[in-house]
Amino acid sequence: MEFFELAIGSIFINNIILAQFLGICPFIGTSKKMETAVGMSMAVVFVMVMAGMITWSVDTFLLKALNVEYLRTLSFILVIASLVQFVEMFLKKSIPGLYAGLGIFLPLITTNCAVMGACLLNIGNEYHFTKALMSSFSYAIGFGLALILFAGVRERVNLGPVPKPLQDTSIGLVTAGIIALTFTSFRGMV
Amino acid sequence: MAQSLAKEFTKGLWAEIPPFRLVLGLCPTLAVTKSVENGIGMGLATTFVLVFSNLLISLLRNVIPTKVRIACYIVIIATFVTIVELVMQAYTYPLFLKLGIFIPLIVVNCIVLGRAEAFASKNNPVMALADGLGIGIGFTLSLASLGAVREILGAGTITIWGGSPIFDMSNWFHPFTFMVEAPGAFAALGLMLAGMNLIGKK
Amino acid sequence: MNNKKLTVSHAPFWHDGDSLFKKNLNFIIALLPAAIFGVLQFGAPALGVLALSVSCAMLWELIINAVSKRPFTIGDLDAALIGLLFGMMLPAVTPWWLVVVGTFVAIFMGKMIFGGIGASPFNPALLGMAILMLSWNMFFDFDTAYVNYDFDFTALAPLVAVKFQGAATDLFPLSALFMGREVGAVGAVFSLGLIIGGIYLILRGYARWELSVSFIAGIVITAFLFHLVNPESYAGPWFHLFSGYTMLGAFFLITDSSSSPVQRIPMLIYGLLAGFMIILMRNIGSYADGTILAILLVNVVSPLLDNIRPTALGKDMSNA
Amino acid sequence: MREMLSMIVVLTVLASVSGGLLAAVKSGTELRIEEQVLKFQKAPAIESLFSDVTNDPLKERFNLETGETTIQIFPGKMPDGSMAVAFETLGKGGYGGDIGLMVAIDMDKDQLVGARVTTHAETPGLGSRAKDDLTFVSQFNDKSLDTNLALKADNGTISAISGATVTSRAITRAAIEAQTLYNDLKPEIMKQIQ
Amino acid sequence: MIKRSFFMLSNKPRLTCDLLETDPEAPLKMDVPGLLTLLLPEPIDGKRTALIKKGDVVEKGQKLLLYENDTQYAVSPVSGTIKSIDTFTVDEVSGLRTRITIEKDDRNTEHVGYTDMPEDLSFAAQHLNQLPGAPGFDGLSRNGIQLNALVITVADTDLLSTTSQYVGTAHAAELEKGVQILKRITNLSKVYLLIPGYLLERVQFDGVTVMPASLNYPDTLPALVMKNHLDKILPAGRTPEEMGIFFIRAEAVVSLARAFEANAPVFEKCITLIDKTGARHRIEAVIGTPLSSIFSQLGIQIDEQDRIVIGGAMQGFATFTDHHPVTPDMDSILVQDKGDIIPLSDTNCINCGRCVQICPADIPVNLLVRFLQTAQYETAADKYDLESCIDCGLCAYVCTSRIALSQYIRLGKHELRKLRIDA
Ligand SMILES: Cc1cc2nc3c(=O)[nH]c(=O)nc-3n(C[C@H](O)[C@@H](O)[C@H](O)COP(=O)(O)O)c2cc1C
Ligand SMILES: Cc1cc2nc3c(=O)[nH]c(=O)nc-3n(C[C@H](O)[C@H](O)[C@H](O)COP(=O)(O)O)c2cc1C
Ligand SMILES: Cc1cc2nc3c(=O)[nH]c(=O)nc-3n(C[C@H](O)[C@H](O)[C@H](O)COP(=O)(O)O)c2cc1C
Ligand SMILES: Cc1cc2nc3c(=O)[nH]c(=O)nc-3n(C[C@H](O)[C@H](O)[C@H](O)CO)c2cc1C
Ligand code: SF4
Ligand code: SF4
Ligand code: SF4
Ligand code: SF4
Ligand code: FES
Repeated sequence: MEFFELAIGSIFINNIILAQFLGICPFIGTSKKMETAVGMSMAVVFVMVMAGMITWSVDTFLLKALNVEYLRTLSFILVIASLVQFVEMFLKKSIPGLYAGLGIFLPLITTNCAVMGACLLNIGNEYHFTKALMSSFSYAIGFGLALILFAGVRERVNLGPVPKPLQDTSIGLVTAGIIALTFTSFRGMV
Repeated sequence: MAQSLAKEFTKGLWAEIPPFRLVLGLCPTLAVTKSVENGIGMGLATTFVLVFSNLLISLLRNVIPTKVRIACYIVIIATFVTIVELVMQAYTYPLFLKLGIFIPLIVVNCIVLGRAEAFASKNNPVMALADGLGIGIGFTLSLASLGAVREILGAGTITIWGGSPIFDMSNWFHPFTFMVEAPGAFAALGLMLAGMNLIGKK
Repeated sequence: MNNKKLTVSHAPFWHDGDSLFKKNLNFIIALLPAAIFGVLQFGAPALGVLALSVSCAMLWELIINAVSKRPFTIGDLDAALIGLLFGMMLPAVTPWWLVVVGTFVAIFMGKMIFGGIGASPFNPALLGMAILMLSWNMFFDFDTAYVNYDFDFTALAPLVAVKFQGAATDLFPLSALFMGREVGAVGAVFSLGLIIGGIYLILRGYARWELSVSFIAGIVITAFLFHLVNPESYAGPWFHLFSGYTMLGAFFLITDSSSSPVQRIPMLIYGLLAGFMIILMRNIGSYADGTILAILLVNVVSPLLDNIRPTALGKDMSNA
Repeated sequence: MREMLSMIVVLTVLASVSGGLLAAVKSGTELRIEEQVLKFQKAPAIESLFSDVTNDPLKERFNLETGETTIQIFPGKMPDGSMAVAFETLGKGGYGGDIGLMVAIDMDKDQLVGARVTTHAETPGLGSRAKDDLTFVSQFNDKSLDTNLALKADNGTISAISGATVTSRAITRAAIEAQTLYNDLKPEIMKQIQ
Repeated sequence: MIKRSFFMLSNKPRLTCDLLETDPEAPLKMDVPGLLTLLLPEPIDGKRTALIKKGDVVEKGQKLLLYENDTQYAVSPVSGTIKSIDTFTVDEVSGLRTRITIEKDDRNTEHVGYTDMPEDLSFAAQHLNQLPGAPGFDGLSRNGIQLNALVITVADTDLLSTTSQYVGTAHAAELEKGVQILKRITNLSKVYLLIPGYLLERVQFDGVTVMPASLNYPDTLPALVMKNHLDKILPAGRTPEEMGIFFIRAEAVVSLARAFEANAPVFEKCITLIDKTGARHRIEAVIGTPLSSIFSQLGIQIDEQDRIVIGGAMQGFATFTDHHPVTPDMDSILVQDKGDIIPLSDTNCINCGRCVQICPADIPVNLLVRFLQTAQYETAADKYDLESCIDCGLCAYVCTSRIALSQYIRLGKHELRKLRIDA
């Protein structure tokens, strides 16, 4: 039940994009086409879960143990960057099919506030390992959900006669805002 | 030289001003601009990191091997971010609380790494400094103006660093709270972007 | 050989004569019973809110058309309908500036910036309401709104009362709710009138029955399940159906065409989802009524749902 | 090989310089940061609760271990000579997350001195009234420890802030937690204060 | 024009084809005018010298060919002199035609060469392709097509026309003869007769399988006939001929029988004409007769901004000139007063869903139109079923926003073909 509430909370109520403002750049950048949005979502789920587990371990067994928590930012970003590099290399060699799908999104993820942010939130909330894992996964699902819903609406909006100055990013942001508004529906539910 | 220096500096203030022209660094832009004060604070923190990391990366550009350049940039940037984090915690604690997680996240701010890769690694330190300063100040101005719009409409007042408001219309105006909430952040940025497009590109 | 200028256009050369004007006019006509009832019950201020809302909405559209140098579109009555719906969702004592600002938000943010009628994936009136409720929550508190009124029925907003005092619903007999004997928004209280108007629209083919029926089904099923689990705290399905914005939602908000899917199965899913979300918000969420946000939420899902559709004739066939 | 070597050298040097620099900055700011946390998060609430104490609760603070967490206790000497302690609890499930509540308890009378909101992320003008406007928290003043501190809606004694039931409920949760915590810790505290 | 009914729960307007009277009158014969016009579906090539030129004297029945080895030709319906040859545009997607104007003379000389017409397909394709009813024998004899069934349509494909119903029943005996000839020249034994049920008793002969046609529009369109009667789904973007099914109008079959009987081509085209008041005229005019001549003989006044629709209200086209000639495939003419024309608009789709509910091909027209309006033709075809459209026009007929949907669709198919040719 606790995990269920955590999942609902992280996916809907504290949605990482729409409520926490993390990962907005890829949210705006990869939502013009549904296929891109789906690809990015899958890549984020993959990386966010891996990063969540590794950074939690680094924090608990290294930083806290050595009492050097101020190195958290530095070590987390290095872990995430190397993880992404490693995943990229691994996929390229072993699963070229998946690499073709995710490959272009992987470098984007290094500089994605959502991945780093989710890791920091896990630590900030003092989750234990399973909870951190669960929370990373839920945040990633929330990211994917928001991105895919947004891509659907955005494709539709971009087909309409949007006035010139508002076209593309501008109307995209306003649309995202309205989607964020609709997500306030879930407030208070857990 | 002087001319191109000025150009590198001023491009960040209009032609390539983030996040309007360079649609990057959106997370802090949206998250912390509930007020002018937060906007300026975030902008300055980012500028600090931008300037010093640009400078250092430019200085070391011939030493850093290309294969591990991203890792090196990240180490440099993260170092400055942590310094900012600690210093703000020690000296501007209330602001640090308001900016929260977005201070450590400067490390993944697409603008910072973007400048490192696209500019600092290819130009001399003076140029890199001008570029970092220009982009940083542009970013600060953007955040401050977005913060101003949101604070005026969303709170009816503008208050900077304690004290009494420097602008106040709350006696007749019920705040349009939408503007300081998450949805309003997106909408305000989107509409401001449209306004900039209307004024004209470049 | 004198050559006359003939009209040259493309097939088909017939049209069944329907138009946006007629569609919107029929929506407005169907809203009238509930609107008139609201005016009778809440008096002149209610009429003032409705009139201001309709005229402001049309004026805003006119101004925006003029400023953006696009053709004038108020002739299709869409702005009038948005204004009327918007006004009907407000309490009768809403301050005038709130109506002015709200209609601007609805028309500008909900319609014009997307490119006008049909281009917006959201229902403009609902968007205006949601933004207003988020900002000026205190003006939408029906308990305090009508303190200066003298009613011969319980002057408590039913949903708020049930939410915070439990489902001791004998204060609100169903018959009273059904006949609009409750405090609430100008045009949303008179369930009977809304149902009549809604059935008129469905019979005339201007509202799609799949949307209304599945929406109501979603509410009834979800509310029934909650009620079954805990009848003390959760009111029964009929109470939910006839209180708050539910009936306005079922026939006039969920049926807005631009923001809803058009294929049958997607329409059914869409309505069910909206009904489910409303009861979830009312029973375990932060809001007393969830109609407005729930419908906006399913607006977001609508483009995805529309991809569920039958295979077109001869699609993807090889040379068989 | 040369390239490899240079890569390793550069990275190592960079990382150690960075580590050293950060360690230096850290140790330079450490004390100040601790002071700031006290000053901005706890001090206003404590000063407001212990406005007329005769000692300096901030200086005399001590830590107590309870299970896996550590709580900071701020002891205060009341003008009438009785001892009081203040400590912070977290109320789960506010509108914008958990809400910190500083609760002061008079140890002789076993009753609350009062409570103040420390940290929150509630809506400005709505939930934030719990901190800015003392009407709500002043309901806790002088309540005896066996009072039911839940909201009236939850069969307790506290009236919710209108329009902010969620915030109010989270705060009452924090107050109730403070009651139980105090009951568990009272002997320990007594020992420490001696 | 059929208005939206007041109550419309199902959203399906019941558009039924017009019925033939129980005792139909014979058509009114139009006089042959002094000047006739023929349209050749191939533009003149300015760089080549044409085989025919202004001033040439032609005989009745003479085949007029632009260039050596062309498959497209016209047949002069009278003896006379060619007055002009120029280019003629039908509409933006149908492409260019060559217009040949012939001044009739009184020689009444017939072209020789039709005596003992051989009963074979290539002869029919080379000489009889312009018979009334536009048989399209060239399609039958095209290489690479394996035909396996013939469908003779006594039902009309558009709403107002009763031409096929009339010719098919009034000349049932000649229809039977024509069918025998067709069977012989095509070597096909599978022959279907598509005929509305109420006309069945008027046409009775052996050797064909009767398919009772529905009177609901658009059930008589080939793709739907194949689906409903032959259990064959026409793949998107294909023609029935490519799938081995050959559709031919009853009038073409009757004309074929007559041509073999007379050992000469025939030129009298039967037409259903609806005037501005909605009154129906059945007329018979020689191919090439300008419509203006028909209107003046019937006393129909054409004013500025009126609309002349050729080929049916749902699928036809509006001509820009009232001198447009009678062509072999012209089953109906509709004249609309300018006051009765509902202008289409260019607003946005409001997702009302009526097009989707009515589309017989199950196309998501509401989505399709967005891609067409933004000129994304390939996406429209790949994902939103552009090529499944059977051009019935119903979506545009019901569109609440009055979007010119059919126009977008036709243009889309046209552009798509160009894109594919370029690729
Ligand atoms: C914009 C907005 C902000 C809100 N902020 C808070 C809040 O900070 N605290 C809270 O308890 N409820 C908050 N709510 C919830 C509503 O005020 C309301 O549902 C409340 O929970 C119950 O209202 P009541 O206390 O007047 O009965 C907020 C609602 C909205 C629309
Ligand atoms: C165009 C216009 C827009 C206004 N918008 C607002 C508004 O958004 N919020 C507001 O509180 N007052 C607004 N006002 C101010 C009101 O006219 C009036 O001053 C207000 O109702 C007084 O507030 P109070 O009576 O609630 O204190 C607006 C006035 C005008 C003319
Ligand atoms: C006050 C008013 C009421 C109308 N009521 C209806 C109506 O109930 N049903 C309808 O189809 N049209 C109604 N109309 C529309 C017009 O009578 C007319 O149909 C419209 O202008 C377009 O007609 P058209 O079919 O000639 O284009 C109404 C118009 C007005 C001004
Ligand atoms: C975005 C938003 C949407 C809301 N939607 C509704 C709604 O649909 N119905 C309603 O009665 N109140 C709504 N409220 C108001 C809220 O539920 C409030 O608790 C009640 O008005 C309390 O009386 C909404 C508030 C916000 C901020
Ligand atoms: S044109 Fe021929 S087929 Fe038509 S009615 Fe006259 S005679 Fe019969
Ligand atoms: S014309 Fe319209 S209704 Fe007819 S098949 Fe094509 S898309 Fe469907
Ligand atoms: S009928 Fe017209 S307005 Fe309605 S869905 Fe179809 S295209 Fe859109
Ligand atoms: S593509 Fe369309 S318009 Fe062009 S010829 Fe084919 S059916 Fe006619
Ligand atoms: S600032 Fe770019 S993803 Fe957050």
